[in-house]
Amino acid sequence: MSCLHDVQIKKIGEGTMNTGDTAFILVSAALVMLMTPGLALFYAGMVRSKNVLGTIMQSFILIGFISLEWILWGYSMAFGPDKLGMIGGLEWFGLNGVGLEPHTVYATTIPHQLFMIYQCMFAVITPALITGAFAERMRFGPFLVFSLLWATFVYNPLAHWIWGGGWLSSLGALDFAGGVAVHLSSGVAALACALILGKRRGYQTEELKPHNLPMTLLGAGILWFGWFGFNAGSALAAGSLAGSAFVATHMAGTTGALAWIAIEWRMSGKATTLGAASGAIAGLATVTPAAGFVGPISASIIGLIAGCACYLGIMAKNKFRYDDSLDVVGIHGVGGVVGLLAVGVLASKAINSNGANGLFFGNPGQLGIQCIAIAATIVYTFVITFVLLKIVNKLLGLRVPEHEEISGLDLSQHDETAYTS
Amino acid sequence: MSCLHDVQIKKIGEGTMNTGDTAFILVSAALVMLMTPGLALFYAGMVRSKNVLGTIMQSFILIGFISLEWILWGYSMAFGPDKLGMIGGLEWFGLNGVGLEPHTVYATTIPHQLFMIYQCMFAVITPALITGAFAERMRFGPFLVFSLLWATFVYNPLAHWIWGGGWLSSLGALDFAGGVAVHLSSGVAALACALILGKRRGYQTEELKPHNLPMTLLGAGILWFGWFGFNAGSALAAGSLAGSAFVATHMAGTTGALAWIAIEWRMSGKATTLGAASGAIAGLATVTPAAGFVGPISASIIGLIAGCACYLGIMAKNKFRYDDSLDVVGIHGVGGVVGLLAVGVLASKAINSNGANGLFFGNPGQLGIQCIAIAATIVYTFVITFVLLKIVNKLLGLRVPEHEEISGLDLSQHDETAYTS
Amino acid sequence: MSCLHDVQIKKIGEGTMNTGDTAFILVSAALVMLMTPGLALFYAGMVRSKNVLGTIMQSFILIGFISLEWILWGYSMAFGPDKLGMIGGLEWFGLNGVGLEPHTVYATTIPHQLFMIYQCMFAVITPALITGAFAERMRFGPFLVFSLLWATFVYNPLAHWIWGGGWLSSLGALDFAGGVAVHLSSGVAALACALILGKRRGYQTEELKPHNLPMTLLGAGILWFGWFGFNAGSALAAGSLAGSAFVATHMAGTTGALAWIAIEWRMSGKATTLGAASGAIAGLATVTPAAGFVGPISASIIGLIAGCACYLGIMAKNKFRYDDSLDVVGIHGVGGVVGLLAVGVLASKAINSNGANGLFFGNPGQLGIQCIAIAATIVYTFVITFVLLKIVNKLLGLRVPEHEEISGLDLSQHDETAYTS
Amino acid sequence: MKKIEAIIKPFKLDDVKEALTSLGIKGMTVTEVKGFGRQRGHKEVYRGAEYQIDFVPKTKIEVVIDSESVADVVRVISEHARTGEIGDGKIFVFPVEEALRIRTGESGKDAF
Amino acid sequence: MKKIEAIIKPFKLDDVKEALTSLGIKGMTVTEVKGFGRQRGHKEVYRGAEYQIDFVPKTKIEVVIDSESVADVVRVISEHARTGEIGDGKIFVFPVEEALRIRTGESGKDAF
Amino acid sequence: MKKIEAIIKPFKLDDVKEALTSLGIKGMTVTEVKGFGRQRGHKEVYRGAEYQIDFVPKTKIEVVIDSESVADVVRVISEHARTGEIGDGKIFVFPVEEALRIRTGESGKDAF
Ligand SMILES: Nc1ncnc2c1ncn2[C@@H]1O[C@H](COP(=O)(O)OP(=O)(O)O)[C@@H](O)[C@H]1O
Ligand SMILES: Nc1ncnc2c1ncn2[C@@H]1O[C@H](COP(=O)(O)OP(=O)(O)O)[C@@H](O)[C@H]1O
Ligand SMILES: Nc1ncnc2c1ncn2[C@@H]1O[C@H](COP(=O)(O)OP(=O)(O)O)[C@@H](O)[C@H]1O
Repeated sequence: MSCLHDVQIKKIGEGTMNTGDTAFILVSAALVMLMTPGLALFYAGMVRSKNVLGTIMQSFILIGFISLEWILWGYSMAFGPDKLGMIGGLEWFGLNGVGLEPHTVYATTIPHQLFMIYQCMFAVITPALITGAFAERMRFGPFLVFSLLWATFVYNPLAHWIWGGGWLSSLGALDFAGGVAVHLSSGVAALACALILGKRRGYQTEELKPHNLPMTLLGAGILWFGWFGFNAGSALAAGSLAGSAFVATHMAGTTGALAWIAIEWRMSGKATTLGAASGAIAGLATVTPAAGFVGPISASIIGLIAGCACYLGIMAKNKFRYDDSLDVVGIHGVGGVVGLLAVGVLASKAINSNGANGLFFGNPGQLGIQCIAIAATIVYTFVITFVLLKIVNKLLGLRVPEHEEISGLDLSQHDETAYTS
Repeated sequence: MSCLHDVQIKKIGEGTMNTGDTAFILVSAALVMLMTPGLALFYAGMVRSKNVLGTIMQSFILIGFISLEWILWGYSMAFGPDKLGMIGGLEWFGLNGVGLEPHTVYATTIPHQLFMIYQCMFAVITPALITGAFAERMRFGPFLVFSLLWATFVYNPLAHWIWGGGWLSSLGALDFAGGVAVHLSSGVAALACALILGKRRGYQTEELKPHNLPMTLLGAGILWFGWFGFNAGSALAAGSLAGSAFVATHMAGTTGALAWIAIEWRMSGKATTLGAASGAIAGLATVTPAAGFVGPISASIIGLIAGCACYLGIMAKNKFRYDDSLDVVGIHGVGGVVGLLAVGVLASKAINSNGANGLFFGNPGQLGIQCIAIAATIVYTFVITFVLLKIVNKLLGLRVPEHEEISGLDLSQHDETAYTS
Repeated sequence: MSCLHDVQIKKIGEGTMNTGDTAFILVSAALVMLMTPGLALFYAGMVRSKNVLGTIMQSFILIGFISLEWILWGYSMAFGPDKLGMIGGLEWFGLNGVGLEPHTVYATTIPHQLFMIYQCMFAVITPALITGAFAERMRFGPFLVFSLLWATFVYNPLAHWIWGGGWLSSLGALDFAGGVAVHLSSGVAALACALILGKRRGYQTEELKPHNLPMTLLGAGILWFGWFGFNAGSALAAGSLAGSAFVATHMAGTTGALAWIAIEWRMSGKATTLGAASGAIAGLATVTPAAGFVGPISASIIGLIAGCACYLGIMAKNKFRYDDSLDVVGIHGVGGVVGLLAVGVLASKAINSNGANGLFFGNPGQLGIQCIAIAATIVYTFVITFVLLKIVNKLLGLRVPEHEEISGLDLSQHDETAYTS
Repeated sequence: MKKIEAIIKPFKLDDVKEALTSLGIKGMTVTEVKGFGRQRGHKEVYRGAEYQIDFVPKTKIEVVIDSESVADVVRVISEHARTGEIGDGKIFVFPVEEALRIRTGESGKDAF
Repeated sequence: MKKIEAIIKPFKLDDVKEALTSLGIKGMTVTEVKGFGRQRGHKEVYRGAEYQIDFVPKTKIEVVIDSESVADVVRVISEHARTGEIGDGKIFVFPVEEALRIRTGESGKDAF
Repeated sequence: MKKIEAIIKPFKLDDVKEALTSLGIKGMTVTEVKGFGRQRGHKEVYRGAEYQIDFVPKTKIEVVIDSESVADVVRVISEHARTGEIGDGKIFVFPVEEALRIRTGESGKDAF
């Protein structure tokens, strides 16, 4: 999805379908869809058993909820006709005019609707990522309202800025598959959520431990698998750029996991399996904006840095004592920043001629542009998220009452029990 | 797979392989294969822990059992040379003549064997769907015998009627990816099974609750993922029809889940996670016959109706008091009917020129044809299934004795325990 | 990946990218990656609950660890410029010269780096397979060291011999997707491990039973799914060979499962779900070297033989009383031998013109060549594995002390507990 | 006061609970246990090897009552837990010296 | 010697354990149980059907102590397990005839 | 009649069960419990934070026997459960007033 304006110049008017590209994006869309159930498991394994269904549900239902929002107004706001670089118009409301012919700018060799649904999966998983911040304590109804508002007023504009022909892309900011709109935005939103919702009962006094780590590891495996659709698929064609992004993605996941357990081993004497999973996700998240602009060695370095930086990000939480329950800030927020910076440093036109060179390849300006993208994303996301949360809290109340927190989300929000015999 | 006769006229003689199409169907076949293990988990999470392995096994072993049937005689009966519109001949027994060149009618741009194995996955999952009806009480050996007979005498003819050049397709009945042969047939067969096998011990007196809902949610996620191969793959080419079917599939799953939890919320005050999963499956099942004939908004409406209709379908069970244990009738039976009707109403040649228009697009006759297809499928399936069950019951005995039902299928049928420490 | 030398002659100089082929190998690489988490679950379900994380970790971390080895020196050793038929040179260290253009010999229609990363996934899963042999008793650090050495000194040379232009391929040995380097090598290495590490505490006196068979079945389902990428993907193009390999793979999994439960049924009166899963894996492993050389009926026969042979392989363990904990020898060792022999008997040029005919198709010599490949693999793997284990044991100590074995790997190696409430 | 401890078949729990409630019993505590006794366990097969599992899942019910009710409670439990087949379980009666309701501090008979 | 058996709310376990430790108690045994009592259970919904679950998760603590400590232990448990809401649980006191530490063979008060 | 309650290390259960069977004991009831005692628990790490887990998995065996057998049973359990290391567990003896076999209604010694 990178550099649509360069692409624009070259490809306008082409628009011939390619079966290989179409096959690849069909499958990639399915892969990215699967990431949300994967994330549900990744998160659900880390909560206590009384909250497992509530946690799964917060991801699962967004597949439905945000997809509907997306075909109604989301896609139009993000990718529809640009208005002043800030937002897409509502001309494409209800997919009006979004047909089966390739679009002339976005993904010119696959059906336009396929590009739309592929993007839909990104819109779905982003608010799902945030749910890790308020795990185990948010009311279900208000959660839905907040997610809808957030998707509309945070995700859609950010996606437009960077991928829909908005001002960040005009500026030349590079984000291959979701540093701005997906990872950094969800990480920053997570911080706002953690601050406004407050700590879980028992935070730092009781043992709030994962109830089922194999479930988390399964989720991590599914996420890794789906990430190939996320990053390689963002090449939007089955060619060498996809291959390159695939390799970069895999290597960063790899070195992220290794870096994380290496630090752990030094710090506490043991490597944990949750550390390996967390490091892999950190590497994968961090390389996301860079995947199509860097080679395998650069990607490996990005993963290494990601593993270290996100580990420190998580330690920060223990220090500042906000309860970002499942570490969205530490992983996606820190990862988003590091990844967007890494593009500014390590991007190379030798890998992607539609991209740009970074600092190490003689173009320090790119790093400046990336910093602007980071700053804009942080400020915009934090402010809007904060306001939305305050409003929803005022009107509906975000947090479950204490006795419901004690009995758990599964019973209190859904009248269900996860495990019986 | 729709409308093979139209396609026939156009494509005979073409038969040039396309790597994109082949790539897509290779992956789609793998995706549909994965649905059966997904279904195994979806079902197994809903039974008590003493029956989890027995339930998984009833799906898992059919991958083996029905695949063998399929290459020996099933594919030939379903897709082999037509005999009077009723059945395929046995000329292709043991895949005799089913080679690596594309077939001239079915899927003309991919290897014929690939089309065959893709269809195999449909033949596998259909009897696996039925197992939900007799969960927790059927003997393993007789189950195998019944499934083999059912695949042979119900699935193969139905698949021939609608996809193999049989009378339903000649009549113009439309079924994109499995309303007739997969969902309606399994739903109707499920009713026969529930009636003949009788209720589980403790039905409506004890709590026969799901032992592991996260397992069911994981299964639902895998099913949703695989459904893209099921429905989009049924375009048999990586082009705009596949894109359109993909979008329709996703949207119906989406609105199915939302409709279901909305009703629940009104009726019992809470949205359940099982409701979200059930609604998604209801939407996906219902849109299956329609996926390649309708646009995204129509598909969203189909999902909404599906969520409501299938919810009511399940309530019906509680009223009529048959023990369709995991709600195959309510979801796949009701969904099959609704989906086939929806094609008659919402199909549009603008989406698929090889299809037809439905009622809303000026062609009321299509609805009549769809009704014939529904009626024929219900009557044929119910009668044959009933007879097969009676025979197997007479010869072998379908139901486990009471003490084996109490100790559970895992121990009594397989000498195994699912969980130990 | 078969017969690269034949291919070489035909394809040198071509090197035009094909989007369909690229799409297929991108997805196949993702599928094979997923097999390692699948294997982690398959194995972890079979251990006691105190070892589940340790077992998952032994697979999961190899995704990271071996991938890094692979891009640094592994790929170069296996596929780099041939040195005397024995090993690839280090010219491609750090992917030096491994670019985005297709290679002129390997996979000439996809990016070279994509071929490299696809192969990476094979290099990852092979040492992960071995971990089943020393489950529940190996120290984590020494395990990492051993795996790295094994990948370097056993996997890389073997992969070179058979796929990288080494002496086995020059000799004409056929191995479509991993009989030599993956299954037989891991099976033989497993035997060495079982012998050197010794039995688990309580072996054959206590009940060392699977703690979570549904987890194992889920793992088996994921493995089966991924295997389509493993075997069909090894055609390296989305054409009829991939279709044929797909069908062969599926049928062997199928008949493997059926054969295994049939024997069980006769021997102990019941068919087990673990038996169905084990038989499927046996069939899939066994058909791996043959998948692209045999037709569907031959593949079905291979699966049948595999189910029987591997069942006996496992019985052998009970007799000879070595503790190959999760039956790597019985399944992958026996399966590897049977599969490589099967190629010598059942291979047919009618299926793959770049292959050869086997005994049944008039070419008894092929069987002799296959025997040489088997013998060489067994001897080389056993000797080197034995030596590596001895060295690592001497320097670091392979086995956990008794009290750590009692408390379990999760606590003793990783300071974690898999399940809490 | 006495404590009645009954080891019963798990699927009889609901019956017994209902019966005790009808008798006016207000509370009880239930534990999942494994029993070893005349009722043999079962065979399991793992990769071709057979295991004899000696333990059978059972449910333990504990009720503390005043001494006069012992005979009634024992009778009611044994009637409702009985299937007549081996493994129906046991009832044991223990002396209790003191009982206290945590919430209110009430003790003796008033505690339950 | 006496055995104190307390049925408490699970999330109070840590508090009670700390308090007992402060009192000098060196050991205890804890079991997850299901309680039935005045505190009602909860509703669950499964595919549109509602179920009333009567049992509530509780934690049982068992401590064997010498007879003099009974009053202290009972008091400490009841103070630290109390929330004042229904379902706080019960404390029962039982006579113990003998106690033995397996490792050393010590018996009586020396055993714990 | 007496009830012997033994808290032992889980992996000793099979040994103890065999030994008791040899002694002629026909039945027993087993519960998985968590023990707190001199044997310290273990450290766990979760996302960089360390937790001290105080409870150790233990197995509780309950056997009701006639009063004469007490010494034998206690001796056999303590012999077979002993590893000599800390955490081997305890044996407690309680008075039992009545015992009943549900299936037959037999009571006293005949019940077990
Ligand atoms: N002496 C005993 N002490 C404690 N529990 C016992 C004793 N004997 C039997 N039990 C418990 O009672 C259950 C039923 O006993 P069993 O001998 O199988 O059948 P029955 O009570 O019908 O003779 C056992 O599973 C065990 O839990
Ligand atoms: N008679 C009894 N015998 C044994 N356990 C009891 C008895 N009555 C109550 N309990 C236990 O005490 C718990 C709390 O009792 P409950 O009546 O709910 O509240 P409260 O103690 O506040 O009156 C119950 O869940 C049950 O486990
Ligand atoms: N006073 C007690 N009351 C009840 N159970 C106890 C008591 N003291 C110890 N236990 C149980 O005995 C187990 C072993 O005790 P511990 O002090 O660790 O070792 P040891 O028995 O070798 O001194 C504990 O884990 C606990 O379950």
